[in-house]
Amino acid sequence: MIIAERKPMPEIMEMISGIKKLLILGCRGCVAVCSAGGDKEVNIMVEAITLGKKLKGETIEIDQDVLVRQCDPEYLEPLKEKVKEYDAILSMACGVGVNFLAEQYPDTLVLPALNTTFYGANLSSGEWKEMCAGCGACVLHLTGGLCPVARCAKHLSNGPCGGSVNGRCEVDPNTPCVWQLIYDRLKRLNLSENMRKIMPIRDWTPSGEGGPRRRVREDLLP
Amino acid sequence: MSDRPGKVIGFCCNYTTQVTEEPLKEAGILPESVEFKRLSCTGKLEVSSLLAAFSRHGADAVFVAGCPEEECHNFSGSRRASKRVKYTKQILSELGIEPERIEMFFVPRQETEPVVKAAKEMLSRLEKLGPIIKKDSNNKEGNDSGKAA
Amino acid sequence: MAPKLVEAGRSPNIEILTNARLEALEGKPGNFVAKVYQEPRYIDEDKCTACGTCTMYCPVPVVDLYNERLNVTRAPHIDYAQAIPSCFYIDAKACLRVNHEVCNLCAQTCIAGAIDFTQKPKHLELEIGAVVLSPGFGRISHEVLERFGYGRYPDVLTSMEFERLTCASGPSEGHIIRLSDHKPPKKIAFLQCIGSRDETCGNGYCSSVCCMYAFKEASVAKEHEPDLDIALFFMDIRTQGKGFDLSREQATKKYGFRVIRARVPKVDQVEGKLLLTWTEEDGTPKSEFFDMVVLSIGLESPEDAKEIAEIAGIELNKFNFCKTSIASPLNTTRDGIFVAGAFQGPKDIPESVTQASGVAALASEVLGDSRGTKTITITYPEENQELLKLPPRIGVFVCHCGVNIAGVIDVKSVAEYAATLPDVVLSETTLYSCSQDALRTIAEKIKENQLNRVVIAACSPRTHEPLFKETLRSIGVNAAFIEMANIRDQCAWVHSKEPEAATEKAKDLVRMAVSKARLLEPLYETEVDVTPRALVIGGGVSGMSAAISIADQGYECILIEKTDTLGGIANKLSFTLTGEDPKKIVKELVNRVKKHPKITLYTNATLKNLSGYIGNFISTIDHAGEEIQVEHGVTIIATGGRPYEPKDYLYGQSNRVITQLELEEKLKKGKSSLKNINTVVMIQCVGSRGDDQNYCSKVCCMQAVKNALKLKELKPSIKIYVFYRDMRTYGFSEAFYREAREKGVIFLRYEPDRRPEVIKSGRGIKVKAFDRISQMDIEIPASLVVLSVGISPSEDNDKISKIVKTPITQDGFFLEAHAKLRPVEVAVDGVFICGLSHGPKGIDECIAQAKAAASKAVIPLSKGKVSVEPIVSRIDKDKCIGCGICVSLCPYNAIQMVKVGKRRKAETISASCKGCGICASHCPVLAISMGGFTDEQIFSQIHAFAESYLGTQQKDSQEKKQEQEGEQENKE
Amino acid sequence: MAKSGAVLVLGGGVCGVQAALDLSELGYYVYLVEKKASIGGVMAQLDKTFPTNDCSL
Repeated sequence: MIIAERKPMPEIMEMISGIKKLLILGCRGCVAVCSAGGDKEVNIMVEAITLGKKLKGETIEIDQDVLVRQCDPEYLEPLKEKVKEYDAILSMACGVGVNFLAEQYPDTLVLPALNTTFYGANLSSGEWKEMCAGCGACVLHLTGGLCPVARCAKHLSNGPCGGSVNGRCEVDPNTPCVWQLIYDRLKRLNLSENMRKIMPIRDWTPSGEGGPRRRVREDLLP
Repeated sequence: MSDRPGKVIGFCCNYTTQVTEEPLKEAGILPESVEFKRLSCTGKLEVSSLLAAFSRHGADAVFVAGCPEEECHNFSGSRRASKRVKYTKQILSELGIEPERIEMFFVPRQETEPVVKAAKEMLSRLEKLGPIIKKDSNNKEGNDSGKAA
Repeated sequence: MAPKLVEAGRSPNIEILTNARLEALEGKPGNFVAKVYQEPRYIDEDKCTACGTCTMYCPVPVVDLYNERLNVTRAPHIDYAQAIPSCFYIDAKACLRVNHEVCNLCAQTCIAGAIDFTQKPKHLELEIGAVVLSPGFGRISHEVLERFGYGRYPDVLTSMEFERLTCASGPSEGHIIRLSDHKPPKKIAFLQCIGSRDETCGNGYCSSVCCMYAFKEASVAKEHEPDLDIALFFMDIRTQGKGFDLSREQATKKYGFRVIRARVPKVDQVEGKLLLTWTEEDGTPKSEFFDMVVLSIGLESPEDAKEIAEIAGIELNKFNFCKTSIASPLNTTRDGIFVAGAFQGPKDIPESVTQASGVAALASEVLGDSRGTKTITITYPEENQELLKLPPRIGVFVCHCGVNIAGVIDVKSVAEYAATLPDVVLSETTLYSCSQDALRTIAEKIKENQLNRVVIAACSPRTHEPLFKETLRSIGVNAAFIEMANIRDQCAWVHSKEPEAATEKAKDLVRMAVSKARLLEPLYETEVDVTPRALVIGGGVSGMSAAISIADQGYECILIEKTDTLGGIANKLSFTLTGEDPKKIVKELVNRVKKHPKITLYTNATLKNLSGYIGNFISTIDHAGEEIQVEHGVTIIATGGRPYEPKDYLYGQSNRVITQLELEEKLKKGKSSLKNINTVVMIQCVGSRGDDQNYCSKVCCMQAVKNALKLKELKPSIKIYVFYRDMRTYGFSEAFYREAREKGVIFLRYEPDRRPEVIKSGRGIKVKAFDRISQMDIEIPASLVVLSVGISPSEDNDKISKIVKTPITQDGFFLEAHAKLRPVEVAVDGVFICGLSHGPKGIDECIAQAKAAASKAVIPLSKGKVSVEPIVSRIDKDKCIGCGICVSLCPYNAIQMVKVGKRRKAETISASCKGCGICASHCPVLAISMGGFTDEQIFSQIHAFAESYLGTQQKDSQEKKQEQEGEQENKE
Repeated sequence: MAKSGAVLVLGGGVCGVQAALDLSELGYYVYLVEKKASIGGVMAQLDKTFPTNDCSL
């Protein structure tokens, strides 16, 4: 799931200064689950902006809506005409949503309300953790399912760096060293041998280093 | 306008107090500018409702009165409410509003006196803070700075 | 009640053991041995004069429990001035001498030498034949009261505390004040059901008395402070007793009470002001400040209920009250041990008094033969003939009645004034002239001063004169030598705002009494033999129960029933709420009646005529067309009642509309009777509470709950709606009301101005009503509409009232002699009432009342003689011209014509005469005079009254002249 | 064994007092056992009585 978080209010207020009519658009996808851009957060944003504007003695007309997903054309289609009425859309989706809106509504200013951060898992209500970097070359079969790319500060492929102390990461001691975790897990699974396998030098092309990625499946195309 | 300390909205849980404010106002215990809103549980409170009290309902200060943390009728309702109050404080700060304008009070159940005390505490905070929208001149300033930015 | 207490205190056959408790009870009915432990009073009852000096000198303050801890007294004290025994006692827990052997101040100051620290606890072993348990009730625990702010907020009071506050002799001398600031409150709220109808404190029953006393306390408060704003908070208003609804409505109207239908969950205080918040019927919240909150506390089982049960070997019910049954409401689970009053279940004073008389009958049934074996007969000294020869020597005693009189009237100046009146040789004030010590003092003063006329300026002769007469008799003075001036009820109470004028009026009243006293003549009681047989009219449950009791107590009883079957209205019942079988109850009674050798039963029999008087009645009975004459000493009216016949709600027009009794009949057949019946709507108060009959029928709520539960038992899926005004499931029936709600019966309240309507709808019917909670009109298609019809008085009551010459109320039920204290007696001596003839009530209450009537009826039978009050009419046969006017006017059949020589002359039947004086006022030749109220006595009072206007100079000559005239008239 | 002509009444409130009076009138000797120092019970503490507002004592 994509994890995102609300931008600080001053940044948002800054973005929308001068905007008279605003559509705040939420998304019921990942950002709803990570409580950054669902219905509830849209409501909060509406009130926060109204209050912020009131404080400045300005007025703003705000409409709000929440789409099932902002990353699918079928959900954006119905709004196509309506969005023209607005000076701007404040998207509360992840960056994908913002991009996609911008592409779909060429004449409308689209602003991001969130900072999109990572692919993560819900640890509990209100706590998320990065688990995948979307590198395009999965090695999880070798590492007991724990990703050294996403979860090692240095993206190391062949064991921990010299800074791993007592199973903690050198970069952030609050984070466990993923290589320690991988070691413990392989041992438990009687796969310690895996540690001995030397991983080849990583090809970073699929990770986006080769430019924006695109995937097509012929069998599915219309 | 400038004389009034400002409006206080209190969100009270059903179990905290079912009091209606008319007799309190009639008895001169609370000024007209205090308003109670009753909820089935403060756990029901949304951050957006707390913000709306300021943005739409003209509150200059807001308080939430819920059951003592360990005695909440719905176990964790008032604890949730206090977290939401904290988050609201953060948003207020981000918007440049004094976070003291909103507060959570844990009060013994079914007692009105502590709720009245909470309202009075907010009123006394307003004595210092003044209304949330400063006088006209300030408004203009705000406007100008907005434009300038 | 004071006269009863004094009577008990004076009775040689009642041994009052105070500070005592029962420790063991062994043996069997007829021969129990009770071990009683009695703690010492440390003050000798025979010596104490109740002067109060000991209290003044004692250094140890103790809270005054009699005044609900609202003030303090000292270790030696008396609970209240009129307390019986009228002897102080020492609170052993507080006394320094008792606990630490120091002090002794009180003993040194007691002039009478009554204080005796050598007293030791006593272990008594009493041989008794039966036991009556009447330990009363306990108090709702502090913990429950605390929920309502009691103990935390000073202006939250219990109803008992409020009672003491309103009492003139209470801690605030009758001023209603807030305990917080000692200022009078302006707004008072009464909260009902505190500790009652509350499962959370284990009291899932209704206390049955709080609704009444709340209205009473509110009324008293308004009398004290007319500007008070009073709100009363009720769930249901349960004033179901006889005449109670009417009184409540009148009080509500007169005093403008705000009656609010809500249960206030708690009392709150904000900045020293009491705040109540409640939810209105339509769900809206409301808050209001009050200056004072009175908690109407319920009745709980006695604190020592379990201990009593263990010692007495009896069982308790689930609420720790005594376990009884509908058929035997006064029997415990152990033979020979009976129960009465609140321990049997929460109840009010009239019902407690009724049950008290009832248990006396039960004990008497068991002990019959041994009657009179242990009692002592009082003998009065010979009357002092010397006193009669002396000219009038009048003693005047002016009573303070605590502050009741002295708070308004300057009693000292009244006494001083009385001393100046002719023939007055002694004039004094007394604090409470009705207290035992005061009576003793008065007796001594009479002897010392050779008084032969006594004037008591105090309260009403109606309640207190017998006491003073008794005092005179006990020292050999004719009981007629007393005159009372009612300076309390007729003066201090009604002129409380004008003390000076009231004092003057009191002087007038005393002068009038003195002037009459000078003319008092001795009167002599006569005794009449009693025919040892009773007549019971009505063969229902009440009549049969009364007859059996009288017969079991050893006296003959004639039972007449107008129909051919015994059982009356109870024959129509198929179930009871508690699961007992009413048919079985009736059957057992019928069997006992039929088998009892001392009962003569006449069915198809009605009373045609009744003559005679207590001890000597002669009745004419129409027995299946044949007239029989019977002689009997007492009469019990048990004419029963009948179901009200509904005129409305499509009754009679649709076979889907029936009454509760008809439903019961139907349900007897079991589940099959409910085929196609899926929705039942019950409507309460059909013909009751101002509909057609202006009273509450008391049983219909229970009946509805009973039948609803039966319906649910037979067919759980059935939907039941009950439209009610107040659910009056008082006492333990409350638990069944709760059960009905838990089982899904829906209770909807209606106001009389928006009654539910039954309308035809196609082939069926539906009920249209306004739902007060949703504030919407609703329609319920009903398979069956069941009308809870009230109880109507028997159609015979009117006729019997005329034959027996005892009044019925405007509702058509027989009027008791005193609603509280004489609930089974009527205006005519020797006639008693019970059951539905007295008013609507349940079977158990009917049985208890029947026993009470039997008890009262057996008293004259067992004594064999009745003594007749001498205040009766006397006919001067020389003057009588035999016109017969008096005979036709006498309301009590107390005058008969006799032949004297050749002439017809009127003659009073003293035993029947009530001393009303109607005959005397109509006699064309002034041949009739009233004992104690002769014309000359009355005229002298009138003239004495006029004196205050004529001036004192003229009075003597006027009076003398008048007296002479009077005498002349008499001579003529 | 002959039955005793005495009755024990436990509790001296209005109910117990009335029972005692009636029993004594019926010809039985009564022991009225009261745990407090005086009889009268709660009724003696009342000021007035419903519905007539008569003096309770």
